[in-house]
Parts: sequence; C-alpha cells; structure tokens
Amino acid sequence: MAQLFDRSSNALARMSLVLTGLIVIALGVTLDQLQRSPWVTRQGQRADQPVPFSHKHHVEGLGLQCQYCHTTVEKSSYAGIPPTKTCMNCHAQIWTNAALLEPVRHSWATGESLAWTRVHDLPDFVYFSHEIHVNKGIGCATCHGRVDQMPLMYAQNTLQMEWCLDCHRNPAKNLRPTSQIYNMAWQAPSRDRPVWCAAAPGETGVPTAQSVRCTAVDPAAAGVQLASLAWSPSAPHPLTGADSAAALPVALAYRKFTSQDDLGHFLLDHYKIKSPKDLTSCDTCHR
Amino acid sequence: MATREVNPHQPGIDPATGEYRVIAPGQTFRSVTEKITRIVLTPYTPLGWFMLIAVAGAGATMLLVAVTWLVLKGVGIWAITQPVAWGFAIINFVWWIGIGHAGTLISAILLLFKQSWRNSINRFAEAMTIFAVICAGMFPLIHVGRPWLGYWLLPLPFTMQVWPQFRSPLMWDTFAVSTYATISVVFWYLGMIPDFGTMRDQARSKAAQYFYGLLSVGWRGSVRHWARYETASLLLAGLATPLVLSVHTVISFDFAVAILPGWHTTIFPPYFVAGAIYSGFAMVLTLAIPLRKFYHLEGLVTERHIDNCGKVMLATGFIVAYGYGMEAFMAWYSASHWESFTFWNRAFGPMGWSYWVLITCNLAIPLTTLWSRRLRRSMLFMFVLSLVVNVGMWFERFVIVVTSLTRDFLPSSWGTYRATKWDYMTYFGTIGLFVFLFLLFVRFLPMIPMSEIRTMLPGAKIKPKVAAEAGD
Amino acid sequence: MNKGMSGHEMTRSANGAPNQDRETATHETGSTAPAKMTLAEVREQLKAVKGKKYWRSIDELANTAEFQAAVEQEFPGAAQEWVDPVSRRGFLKLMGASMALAGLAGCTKQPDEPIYPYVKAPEDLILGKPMYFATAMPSVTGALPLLVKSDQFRPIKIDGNPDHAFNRGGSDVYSQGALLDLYDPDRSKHVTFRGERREWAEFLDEFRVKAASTKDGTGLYFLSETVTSPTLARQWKAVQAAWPKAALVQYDPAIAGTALERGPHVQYDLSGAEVLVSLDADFLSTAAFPGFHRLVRDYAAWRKEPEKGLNRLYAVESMTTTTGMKAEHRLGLRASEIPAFAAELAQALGVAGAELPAHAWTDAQRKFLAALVKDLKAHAGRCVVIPGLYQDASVAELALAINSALGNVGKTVFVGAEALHPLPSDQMAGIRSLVADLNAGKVDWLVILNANPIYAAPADLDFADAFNKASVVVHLGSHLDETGQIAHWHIPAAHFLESWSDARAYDGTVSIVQPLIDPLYGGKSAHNVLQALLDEPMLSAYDAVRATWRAQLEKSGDFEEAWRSALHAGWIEGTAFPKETAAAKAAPVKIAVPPPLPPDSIEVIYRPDMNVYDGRWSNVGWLQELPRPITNLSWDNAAIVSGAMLTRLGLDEQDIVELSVGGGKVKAPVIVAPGHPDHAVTVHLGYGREFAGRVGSGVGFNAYLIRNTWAPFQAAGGVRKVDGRWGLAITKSHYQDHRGSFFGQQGQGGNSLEGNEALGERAIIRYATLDEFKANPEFAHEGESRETPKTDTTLFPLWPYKENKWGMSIDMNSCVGCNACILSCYAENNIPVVGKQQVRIGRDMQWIRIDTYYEGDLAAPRAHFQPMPCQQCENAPCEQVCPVGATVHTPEGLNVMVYNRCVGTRYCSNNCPYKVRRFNFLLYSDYETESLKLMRNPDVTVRSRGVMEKCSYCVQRITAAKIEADKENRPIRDGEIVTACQQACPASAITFGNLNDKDSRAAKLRANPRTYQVLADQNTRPRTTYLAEVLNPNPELEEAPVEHAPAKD
Amino acid sequence: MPPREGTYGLLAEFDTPGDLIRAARQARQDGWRRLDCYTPYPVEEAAEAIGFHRNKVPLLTLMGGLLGLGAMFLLETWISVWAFPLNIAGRPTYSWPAFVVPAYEWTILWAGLSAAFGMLALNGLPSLYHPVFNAPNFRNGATTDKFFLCLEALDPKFDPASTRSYLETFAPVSVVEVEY
Repeated sequence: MAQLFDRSSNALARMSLVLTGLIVIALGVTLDQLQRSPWVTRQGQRADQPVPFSHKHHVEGLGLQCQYCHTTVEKSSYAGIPPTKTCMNCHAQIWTNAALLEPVRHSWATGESLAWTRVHDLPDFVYFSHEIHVNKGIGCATCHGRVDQMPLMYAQNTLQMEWCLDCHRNPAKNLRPTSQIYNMAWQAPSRDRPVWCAAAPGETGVPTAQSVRCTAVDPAAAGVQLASLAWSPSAPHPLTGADSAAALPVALAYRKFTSQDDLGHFLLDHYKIKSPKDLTSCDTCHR
Repeated sequence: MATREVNPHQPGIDPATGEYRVIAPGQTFRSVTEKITRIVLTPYTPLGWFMLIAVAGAGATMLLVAVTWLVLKGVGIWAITQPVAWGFAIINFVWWIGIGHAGTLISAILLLFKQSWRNSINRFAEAMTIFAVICAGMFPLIHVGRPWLGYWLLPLPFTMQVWPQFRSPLMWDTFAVSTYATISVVFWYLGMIPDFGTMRDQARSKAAQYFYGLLSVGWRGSVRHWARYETASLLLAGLATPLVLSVHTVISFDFAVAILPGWHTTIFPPYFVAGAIYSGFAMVLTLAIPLRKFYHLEGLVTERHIDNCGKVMLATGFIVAYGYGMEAFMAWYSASHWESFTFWNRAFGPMGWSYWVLITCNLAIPLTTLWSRRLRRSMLFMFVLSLVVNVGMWFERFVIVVTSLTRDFLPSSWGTYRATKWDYMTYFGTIGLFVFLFLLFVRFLPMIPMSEIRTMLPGAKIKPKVAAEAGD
Repeated sequence: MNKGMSGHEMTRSANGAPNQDRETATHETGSTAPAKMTLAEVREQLKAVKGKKYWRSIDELANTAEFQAAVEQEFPGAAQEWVDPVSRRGFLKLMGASMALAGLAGCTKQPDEPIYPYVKAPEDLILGKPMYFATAMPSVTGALPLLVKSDQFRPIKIDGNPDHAFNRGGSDVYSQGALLDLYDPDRSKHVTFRGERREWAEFLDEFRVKAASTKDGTGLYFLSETVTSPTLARQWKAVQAAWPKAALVQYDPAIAGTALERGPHVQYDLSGAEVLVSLDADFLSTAAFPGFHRLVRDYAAWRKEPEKGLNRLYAVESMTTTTGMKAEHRLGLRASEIPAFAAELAQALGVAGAELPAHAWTDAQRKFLAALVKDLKAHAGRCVVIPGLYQDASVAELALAINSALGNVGKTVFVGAEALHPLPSDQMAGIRSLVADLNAGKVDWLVILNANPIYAAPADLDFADAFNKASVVVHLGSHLDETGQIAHWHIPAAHFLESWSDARAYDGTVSIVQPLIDPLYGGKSAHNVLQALLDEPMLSAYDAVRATWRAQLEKSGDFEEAWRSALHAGWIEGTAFPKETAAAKAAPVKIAVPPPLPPDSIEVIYRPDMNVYDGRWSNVGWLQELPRPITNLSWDNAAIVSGAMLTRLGLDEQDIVELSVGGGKVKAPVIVAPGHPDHAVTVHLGYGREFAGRVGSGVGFNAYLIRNTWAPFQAAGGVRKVDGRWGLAITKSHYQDHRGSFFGQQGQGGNSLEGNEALGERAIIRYATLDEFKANPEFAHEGESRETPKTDTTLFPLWPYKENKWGMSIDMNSCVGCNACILSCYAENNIPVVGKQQVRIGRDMQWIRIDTYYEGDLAAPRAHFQPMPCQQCENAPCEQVCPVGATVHTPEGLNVMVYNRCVGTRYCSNNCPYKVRRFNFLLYSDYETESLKLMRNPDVTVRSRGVMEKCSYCVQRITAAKIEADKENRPIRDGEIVTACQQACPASAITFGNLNDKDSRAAKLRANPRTYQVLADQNTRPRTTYLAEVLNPNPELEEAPVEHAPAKD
Repeated sequence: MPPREGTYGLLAEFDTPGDLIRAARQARQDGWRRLDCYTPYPVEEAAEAIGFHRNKVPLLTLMGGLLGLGAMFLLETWISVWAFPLNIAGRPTYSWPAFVVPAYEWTILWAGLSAAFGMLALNGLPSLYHPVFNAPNFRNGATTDKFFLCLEALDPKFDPASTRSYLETFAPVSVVEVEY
C-alpha cells in the first residue's frame, strides 16, 4: 500500500477547481453577450433585397421626403412600404431599362408584389405605433439612424426590449420639435446652435403635433425674415400643414434652449408625454 | 435519552455503559469497516439487485416517455383543467419534498440532539433526501405550460429587462428548493469524505482506488482535519435544521398565501412540516427494513432504530392529527361560510372519499397501533405501516390541492378532476427513478457512515486509566 | 369611426373589395397557377427541415410561385395580404410552436420576414387602420342591419349598426357567428358537375339551353330558402313572366308552418307595455324570434331604472327559456296545453269566439290565470300579449283578439297589411306539392337555392326518394352539404358579406347588403342564378339591386347621391312598414283551438336550436362551443326533459333514449332543464348533420328524422330507454357525475346547491322585489356578507389611479342571458375553439361567460343571469402569485395579462376567486388554416399553448382610443371606448368607462345604490360591478313572501 | 508547494486511541511542535493533545451567511423598487415581508457553502498526494482501525536516530520513516 497519486496531482486538482470556476464565469459572460450580438439582433446587417435600393441616393441625393414613400407614418401604426407604383412614378421615365430595376418592372408588369426583406422586424407580440411616436416628437433618425447615409438599409439599433425601455424611461433625451421629425441631420441644441421654442397659444384645442413652434433663428432678431429656416425641410411641413416658418406668429413667447435636456423637458410638458410609469406599463406595447 | 431509569440487566442495555445498545455487541473497527465496504467493493453483485434495478429502470423509462410526450403536447395531457389547474404534479412535488425532510431531520436535527443511534441510518436517509428532492424538483419545471422558459424564474440580466416577481410563493419555492437541494448534497458528500478515504484504502482494484481516491480528496484523518470537519458538520447541521423547517414552510405558503378557502390558513406551516417528517420517516422505514434484511445489516440497523422511527412517527402523527383537528375546529369557530363550506365539501362533497382515505391511513391506523412496542419492533408490520402512511400523506396533499380547487368561490365554476394515464405514468415514474437512484447508491457508495459508527464502538472508549495518566 | 368610404368606391378598389369582373379573374389565378401545391404539401415540405433552417426554408418557400399559388388558391385575392401582421403572426406562431416542440423556443432568433407591398395601393387604404362598412345580414326573421369592421378589406368583426332605429347596434349570436361562417375553411370552393370541376360559364350555358328548350318553363322547379330579398323577388317575378310554367317553392324548416311565412306581420312596441304576457313566445333569447333586437331593447329599457317604474313579464311556456327565467311569473305548460290556456285567458277577458277545449287545470294554474287576467284588465292599453312563433295558429289569433279586446292594438301592437317576406307562401304545402310533382315525374330540372331539403325536409315526405326522380338537380349552397353531395350540379354560394343583395329588417326598413370582400371561393348568389334566365344574364347582383331601388331612391333627388347615403347609413329612408292598424278588425268569429294531449301521453316539442338554428350554422365552431342558456349544453343537442320525468324513466343525464314520432325513430341523450314541463320532451333541430364540415358533422342527433309535415312543432311521441351513454359537454358543474340526481327530487322542493350557495351567504346574486327596493334602496349592501370593506382599511398605502380609471358596470336586471357578448368576445379577441372533448373536461376558453343560478324548486325555478368577465380587481389575487410578473396592473388599473411573458404556472387561475382565467392547456389556436388567419383581429396576439389568457377590457380598443386622443391633445370622451361585449349586447346591459370622470355613465352607475361587487368581502376591489336585480312580482302570486333583502329599519 | 526532498517525518503506529493520546501529550510536553495525529474517526482528545484548540470555520460561515442575506435582499429591493417598478396587485413596490423568504434561504445557502468549502480549504484539501501515504502501514490502518503519531522533520528537535528511539518509548506497534 503505497502512494496512490503522483506529487503533481495536488497542483492539478487545485488548478482544475479554479479552472471550472473560470469556465462557468466565461460561459455566463458569453451568453450575456450573445443575446445582444448582431447575430441575434441583426443589428447593422444588410439583408439581401430584390433591388439594392439606396436610401442615401434617394434621400440625400434627390432629396425625397420620407413620406413620399412611407405615406402612412403619421396616420397609422404602420409606416407603409411603397407599392411598386411609387417606384414606377419616376422609373417609368428614368433608368427605364436599368438591369437593377428589372424586378420592379417585372412586378409592375405581372402585378406580383416585390418581396422585400423586413429590416426593422419586431416580434409579433409587440405592437409599435409609428403615428404616436412621430406625433410626439420622436424623429425617424432616432430609431432608424441616418437613413440618408445608408446606401443599403440596415437596422441601426437592436430593437430589443431593453432598447425600447431605455427611451420609454427617459423620453426627454430623444424629443425634438415635430417640425424636425423628418430632418435626418437634426442635432440636439447646444451653446453655439441654440433653438428657440414657443408653445402655441390655446394649448388644448391644438393637436399635439402643432402645440409647439420652434426655430433655429433668434425670433427677436430675425423678425419677419424667418421665412426659411436653415434646416427646415423645403417641402411644406407635413405635420403643421403649412410652411412652419411662414406660419410663425411673431407674438409667440419664445424660449431659448441650449441643451437637449432643457428642450427635452420643455417638449415633455407640451407634447404631454406620459410618465415613465405609463410608458413602461406592459399594455403600452403588448396585448 | 432517558437512560437512568432503565435497569442495566434489561436486554438491549450495554452493561459496560448502561446505555441502550444501538448496535449489536461484538463489532470491532475492522469488522464494521469490512462489513460495510464489502457490500460496495465486492466484485459480486447480488442477482436481486439486478432484478430490482431492472424494474426500477423500467419505471424511470416510463417517466422519460411521459415527460417527453408532455413537452411535445403540453400539460393538457394531464387532467388539470378549470378550475383545478394544479393536480398530480404539485401533489407529487409536495409529497416528495416531504419525504426528503426525514433525511435532513435525521442527519441534522438528531445530530444536534446527540442522538447517536442516528449514525447507522443517516447516510441512506440523506441519500433518500437527495433522490426525493430530485424527483420533487422535477415537477415545478415540467408542470408549467412552457417549460423551456423555466429560466425566467431566475433573476438574470436578459435583454427584456423584466425580472422575477418576488411576492410570489413560487419564487420563494425556487430559492427554498434549490438551496435545500444544494445544502443536502454538500452535507451528504461532506459526510462521505472520510468513508471514501476508507474505501480508497480498502479497495483492491486500481480503478476503485482512483475513483474513491478522487472522491476522498486525499483524506488522511489528521486530527486537525477532523476538528475542522466536525465543526463544519455541526454548523451544517445547525444550518440544515432551520433550512428543512423553512422549506416545507415555504411550500405550505404556496397554499397558505392564496385566498382560496381550504388553502388560506395559518396552520399550514407547522402542519406541513410535521406531515413532511411523518411521511419521511415512513419512507425511511420503507427503505431500511428491506435493506437491513437484504444486506444482513441487522447488527448495525437494529430493532432499536426501527422502534425509534416508530416513536418519531407517533409524535409527528399526532401533530398532524392536531392539524386536521384545527382545520375542522376553525371551520366551525371562524363562523366563515367559506371555511365551513370548504370543510363540509372536503368530507362530504363529491370528492369526500379522498378525505376519509387520508384519515384512515394517517390517523386511524398508525396512531392506534404505534403505541405498542411489540408492533413497533415487528418488521413486517412496520414495513406495511410505512407504506400505509406514505399513501395517506399523498392523499393529504390530494385533498388540499384538488378538493379545495374543485369547489371554490363561485358555484358556477365548480368542477371536478379525473387523472389521466399520463398523470399516473409520471407519478409512478418518479417512484421508479427514486428506487433506481437509490439502488445505484447502495451499490457504489457506503450506505452506512463508518467513521461515525466507529465512534460508537467499545474500542473507541478511552480507558479511564489513560485519562488519569493524561491528567498529570 | 371611418365610415367615409362608400361601397361605390369600393367596387373600384384594386384589392379585396367586391368587384364583379374581378371575381372570375381571381378565380382563374387559382386554377392557372404554375405547378400547384396545396398547403398540406407546403407543410409536408416544412416538416422535413428543423431549427434555423426551418425558418429560412419557410421564407424561401414563401417567395416561390407555387407557394403564392397555394395561398391564392386557398383565398384568391389575398396573396397581397402578406404585410398583415396576423397572417404572418399565424406562420411565425406555427413555427414557434414547432420550435417549442424542439424545445428551443426560449432562445431562437426571429426569422427573416418578407414584406409584400401592393403593386397599386388603393387610395383609400391606410394599412393598420380599420374601416367600417354598413351592410345587413339577411334572415328569415328579418334582416339585421350591421356595421362591419374591415381590416385591409377583410371583414374581421360584425356588429349591429348603432345608427339603425331597429337594433341600435345590438346584435346576436347568429350575426356574430356569421363572421366565422364566412371564413369557414370547409365552404365549397368549386362549381362541380357530378363531382368534377366545372366553370360557372359552363353551367350558365347548360342552364340557359335547358330553359330555352322548355319554352314555357315546364318542369323547371326552384326550391329556395325563404326569399327575403326584394331584388330576388323582383328577379323571380321576371323569371315567372318569361317562363310562366316554372315553379318556385320556398322552404325554411324553422319557419315553415308559422305565421312568419305569410303574415299577418305583427310588431310589438314594448316601450309602452307595463304588463307583458308571453304565450310560449321566446322573444328574449335569440334572433330566432322575429324582432328580437327591438323587443329586447324595449324590454330592457324598462328594467334599467326601477325607481322610475318596472314592467312585469308573465311567461306561459313549454321549454324553459331565458324569457321564462326573466319573467316575474312563469307557468310551465306542455306546448299542446298553451292554446287551451290562451283560450281560457281570452274567455276570461271576455273575448268572444274561442271555444274551450276541455282541460283540467290545477289550482295553481287557475290562480295564475286569475291573477294574470286581473293584471291585464288593470293595464288595458298598457299591456301586450305575445304569441309564440311555433305555437298553433290559434294562439296567434287569440293573442291578437285579446290585444284588440284590451285596446292594445295601435298602442303596443301593430298589425301590418303586408307580410315581412316579399313572396309569402304556405311553405309546408309548397314542399308537399313539390314532392308530389317529383314523384309524378313532372320535375325535370330542380334548382335548389341555399336550401338543404335532403337533411331538413319533413320525415314523412321521404324527400330523398323523390329527389332522385328529377332528371337534373342543381344545388347552390355554401357547403357541399347533404343535398350538395347528391345533386348533379353544385355551385358554391357566396356569403352575404361577399355579394350584393338587399333585405328588410323586421320593421320593414330596407338595407342594401353590400359585400366587404371578393368571394373567397368564387361563390355565386341566387341573384346570379335567376338573372341567368333573363335578358341580360351577366347582369351583376350589384346592378340588379341598384335597379330595384332606383325608383325609390330617385324620390329623394339624385340617385347616385341617395344610393351612396343609403350605403353609408345602412338603410333606405322611408321603407319601414307603415304602423297603420289595418288588421285591427274584430276577432274572427270562430277560432279553432286544438285540445291538449292527454296528460299521460308524451309530447315531443321541436324548436330551432339556439346556436345553430335550423342547422345552417352547424359548422361555426364558436356557436357549437357556446353553452346554451338554461341547459349550459354545448356541442350537442339533447332530449330535454323535466327532472320528474328523468326519475320516472329511471334515467340519469346523458343516458340515451329512443324518441319515436309517427314512423320515425331517433336516439338521443337526455338531459334535464329546470322548469321543463312534465310528460314532454324538447328536441332542438339543426343537429346530426352528416356533411356540415369538420366542425358540425356528426355532432348531436337529427331531430328532423322524427319531424313531420302534420306536426312541425309539437307532436305526440314515445320515449324509450336504450343502452349506452352519450358524453355531453356541459359547461357549468363541469362534467359532474349524476347531475341528474340534483334534479331528482324535483317537485318535492329539490333545488340547486349552486343556486342556494350563490344566493345565500356568498351573496353572489343580490336582488329584491320592487317593494323591498322602495323600502330600502340600499338592500344590495346591507345584511350578512353584503358589506363592502372600506377602501382605507388596508395595511399598505393605496395605489393611486390619477388619469383614467377604467371600470365596467353590468346590469343584471336587463341582462337576458342571450350570449351575444360571448360570441362578440370570440371574434374580437381571437379566442380559439377547443372542441367537445376539451369542453367536457372544463377547458372552454370563453373570456366572458354567463353564470346561471337557479333559485328555489327546480321544477319551477327562477334563474339569475350573471355575465362574468374578468373583474379587473385592484387587489388582484392573480398578480401577486405570478412568479414572472406576467400579469400586472397598468397605471389605469387594468389587470393585463402579458402572454409573451407567461410561463404557465396556472397559479393565477387557482388564486382567481372568479375563475375567469383561461389556459391554453394544448395548442388550441389554429396556426395552419389559412382562411382563419384572414379573420383574426390583427390587434390581438394569437395565444400559443402553455399560456394563460383572460379578458382585458379589450385593451387593444383602449389603446387605439388613447392614441387618437393623444394626437388630438384631448382627454378620452365617455363612450369613445366600447368593449366588444358591450357593443354586442342587445339589452345594453354592459357599460364601460372612466370611473375618474364623474360624468361618465360608468361612474354614475357605480354610484347607483344597486351597484355591488361580487365577493366584495374578499376585498379584491373589482373594477367590474353589478347592478342588483329588482323584480316586480304580482303580489297575488307571491307565495309566502321571501325575505330577499333586509328591510330598512 | 515545491516538492521537498528527504525525510518528512517519523510515523508511530498505535492500536488504541488511548496510547496515541498519551504519546501525543507527552511529545507536546517535550516541546515538539511540528507533529500530527492520524485517526480513523474524530478523536478530540488527540487534537487537544497536540495543542489544536480552535479553528476558523465558524467565522467563515458567519461571513458567508451575512453576505448571502445582504445580496439577496438588496437584489430583491433593487428589482422591485428601482429596476422595473410595477403595480402588482396594488401592493407597494417595496414589499419587504415577501423579500424576507428568499433572503433567508440565501443566508443558509451561502453559509452552508462557506462552511463546507471553507473547511476543505483550511484543511488544504484536496491534497491527493501526501507524504504520510508513503508509509507502508498508513493507508491500511489510518482509515480503518489504527492510530498514528507523526513527528515531522521540520521540527528543530528532529533527528532521525534520536527521534525514532524517542518514539519507541511510547511502545508503538511500529515506527516508520516517511519520505517526501
């Protein structure tokens, strides 16, 4: 009856204990990372589409309005994917025989739908409404990113619940004037780029989307010369109806904002954004 | 132990010490060691063992089938329905956990009370605990509608950022049962380390030596180690005691916290714990009596042990009886219609029969017979009785879970419950699994703690003369 | 509500909307698709692959032409619906389910999801916003004006037209069920000749050639369901003119032999009636009674404010009905005794002409009669006597005589000159002569329009035999039913939501029936068939209908404009029957009153079923699963007897008996209806279908087999016990054994344990008589276990509900237990049908149920109906016990169930004192049937297996309203949110609203002294509260006055 | 630890616990400090004899328990009050009575684990290899029925020859030298 194990076994035994611990920890970390990884969320992935449609070209290049294609974004929960006809409006005249556009022409000819791959895909038990977001000061770019910089469409954000909650718990940090919803380049106000906002008179009667007027030009100084705001969309403003600048009554009491935080809280009040308690209530998104 | 008033010439008394003899005379360190190690280390496995494990294995396979089908089809294959949304699964869960309790009680509480007789039976009692907890722990997982989401009961940082709801007794269960399982396993293994050392040194085959050698983590019996070991064991015992009491208390909360008449009652915690120990000791007997016969351990597991178990059952049985009595009393005394109707329905409603089964099996038979020492020492009787009590305790849970649910607040929603074959397959399947694991245990692990038996042997007595010399 | 778009524009819209020329087109896409592939095959393909591959393959597949074709074939014109979340959701959940089976669902990533945008989008379509269209549901008892919710041109919810004077938005189980009937996957899909596919055009040719060959139409017979459409009638008259010898027979088993088939057309105005007498008239339970919706509304109006007076209803009836159970005083008589009773009543009221058949009335019956007479006399001109539709003609005559004698005619009773239906006829005589002609070989071509004579014709005619004697039989029907199976030609019939037509409500108002979707299976309507014989055979139903009403509409100026507004409003102005009292002539000299059957002989009573009517709704799962009032029986019909009879026959419930009438025999399970007359058996028609479809085939027994022309509604018959038991699905006291023994000691004061408990200390049902109520308006809160705990008696701080605080009030006094709410909930919330076996063991999924409690002697009980949705408790016991927080409270106090968070412990259900939670024990939702996906409400998640579900106060409607209000920067208006159950309720017994808004109707009702909370003593603080009943019994009939409630002292 | 060379110590084997204890006491009285006893079951007297009185296991257990208690209670509070506060059945978000139970269970869990693993750690286990196993008679006895006293070479008083004769004075069954 002599020694059963070799000298080294002690070191081995203890090392293996430590190792097991490490492996367990490593596993945990990996899974935690995996559930957020693009492999799961498809964040940033460019799905292959029947037509390599470039938002960059159409938005930045040609200056198309978001709503030219996504027509129901203000009216419905569903922003709307343009019917083939929308494409053909132009492409019946230009690029009429570009190979790239063959599927579009085919669809137009046969009446078969184009089969796009959904880029922003929420689970089916989540009920998201575009209309209420754009009517209450959440810009397209906030969720979809700089679409005007995307040659091919991809999801800027994870669209996971934690991401939704992040904003629903503190909407102020993402609010912007409704006149800037479609402005891809909108940046939060700062010292050198302040924003002046005023609440429309007679708060209640006015639709939420029009309850605040904003401008980047000091109203006091500019007076009537407000006509075209530096970054206001050229097309007449979709939400406030007429050209927002022209519609500015000089009488309004403007406040100057130099930080997103101030502006956010100002808008929070005037757009009557619900409290985080309401916004994170389960029935907000699930039924 | 009342040792003083017994006369030293009475049989069963060790004349040397004047104490009850818990193990038969004539045992030495080596004889004990060999007797116990041989069961495991012998290359020859008794045929009976093979036959038994074949049967048990079949049972376990049946369980596997039932659970697979359950996951494929959904819990609808069981009899659960509206309004009886909990059925066999929860009954079995409570029943198994209850059985587990005796093991912890024997190993922990009796250790604290310095009941040395426990030493012979605590090892396989603990094993019983662990296997019972395995069977029990399975049910909360498989009984949910979407078992594959069971991990949502753990507070982990998912991307949903939603968390468990800690007001729910089911969350309490999650922690109580997982803690109970962990601590039981640790305690069990800790207890076996020195014996693994013995096995390592008794084993002839290299494989066995390495196997037990690893398990023994190099135990060499240094008295320093022994000292820390003893402290740790005592501490674990001290922790396991409040734990075991809390676990069944928490499980009783599953019912007591609900507002359902027949569940919503404050007596449940004590009465569940008592019931648990009651059924647990019954199961200990169900296992011990055949075991000692089969492996000729009469010398180590003596009539005395069986007798004591009988006494514990008598005591806990009466606590349970008090529980039943109290329910009846409160039904009348509370003057609450809910209470009185529920109790009436329990005894005389459509499912009344189950109530009378439990009264017969838990009170009528045991509490009348266990008084007699002769019966307590009759192996056959105790074996049968243990089975009877196990049945009775199962029906206690049946009455609580099912009968209460069949008729609650709104008469329009009254219903009934009829178990399906899948319910039975799952239930008997777990029994199969339990026996299967237990048979593996007796074959490969020392079922009686040698180091603890040794302390009770005459050889362990340090001669007074030695002590005297040590004095100066 | 956006009703802006008129049907005329619809006809131009590219997709979904009805458009006669597209019908054929879409139909072809179905047949000419490349390498066709059925969905079964698709599923086969999918079975092969697993895991992520599974996801990918489904989408690859989804893009293939074959798949498109398969989908198209299942529902032409729907291929572009793909962007719709539901159809997608359907697929995903199917996948989800399979993943679940693979045990992976927890951690799978979503599949790539394709979007199929329109090629040309209809201008008026806003995806994600529903549209509402006014139309009407034709019915033999008068059409029901509807307002149908349409999502992407798919009708997804049917409700009454709230602006229509006749029903004011109320609906009923049939109209709600009609939605599922539209999407029924078992509807016939192709024109066939001797079982082979044909085209509609081929039929037209053959039909016209045949007709031409007959010159004058000899041998050309039409067998139609009752013609309710004026246009169809006009078309028939034209056909008649062109083919004088052609014959039309109308046959509707449910009304053949009733006053309804040929008038006189009597209307009752209950708003002026303080005393109501029903002579076997079940006018409160289903739309099977003409004018149901209006009658219920007026009846219920009386019950809402007892302090302002209460009407009193006497019911003399055979089969126990909700009418009888709502009645202050009910007298259960065998059907054959009721004419005699009517005669007695008439005589006692001094109406001449009725000769009295000898009958030994019991003292109780005499007492009842006396009190009734006294009460009627006291309320002359302010009372009404309503005869049963299925009673002997004499009852109607006597009732009319009584009414005129009491001077009710012109006040509460109106007798129209013209009949309800455009082509009145004696249907029994009609079908008899048809069979005669068939047997005489006179019938060459028999064209059956939406009728199913093989199944439903009277047994004594042996129609099946005669049927074979016609050389060619054409069958137009929605299903390949018993008749369709053996007809030569079968033509799929269009659903009323698929084709143009017109119809008259019971008050005569004409509604244009405008379709909401292209025929899913290229169905044709009777209009198309008759038109085929006329000069412009291809003239569409749309044009035919317009032609019919052109004259009428041009009266009010520009036709197109009038037409539009008619479509928009849902009715044509000024078409209601004039309320002149033409028939107020003196009662006929002699009224022949048939004598009652001898007391010891057994009487068999036939009634159309409350759920499937005459069998036409057999394949509508919702209706099959719906527990009937009184018996709580779902999925079957039964031989309904009294408890005494059950004991006398030595039977237990669900035992099988053999019923025999004339030569016919049929085996039926027996059950007890409390209060059912002794020595009588009630059987419901419409069951025992052989070819109804996957749902309705082989359910129940066929009572037509023992129904004869000479006694269509009651007959002497025999009952004999035979061996065997018949598993019935009874939803209260779930499959409780020996339920019969509860009824066993009827007549000897046997009563229902459930009833006693509910009315006793549990105080679930609280009511008082009018006197008691006047004495103590607070009766609902006083006395043992009736106190409501103070809100501030609590250990923890109250949770504040600042902005909106939703609550519901249910008026038990006006609820008539008609089940409309349940069906509406089915449609709104995508509730699955679980099937008979699951219902039998208590797993029905209805989110709202109507609890019925019987009070007193079960031989002559009083019932209390209590609709029971989720009570939305503020201290919800269910929430506290959920380990994952899947059911929580919203800041507005809704108790919401988050399906996707639920792991399915079912603890919440155990801890719910109201047992209103429903669990998906198995995979109940149908993820595979394509047509059902089109039906689903896209705003409600389809629940997978292992998930708990329950009423959410229609949270999807609340959210929608909140978003609207939010955009418009205003608070939500009272009445802006209407829950599905509330919307359907013909008695408007349900009120939903914001309890924080003191002016809301809900808040006002909550303040009403009669308002109480069920199980208030549990301190669950329900948001749903009930208005206690107040009854108005006749003191003379009050047996020893019972203390319903403590008197104020 | 670096493998040492040479003698580990001298191992005296006894038949009864009594003899062992006597020898151990004596050795300690004679100033031996690096010594150890090996017994097949706990012999407290022997431990005391070589001057081993108290150990740190209880302290570890206490700390573990407190850690568990704090960890769980804080976790629960954070989750229900801050992380995602929800209205559950109208109860306050900070429902401390409900939080007690899991916290209690974790107290026991962590305490128990600390006790068990603390004991092993303090005992320097696992140590599958140990010099004493080199003694030919050790493994057959120390875990069965023999009692050993080991005087270790690290003790300054140690000298192979004299120590052996010193041990002989206790009349052991045998004295063997144990190699590293």
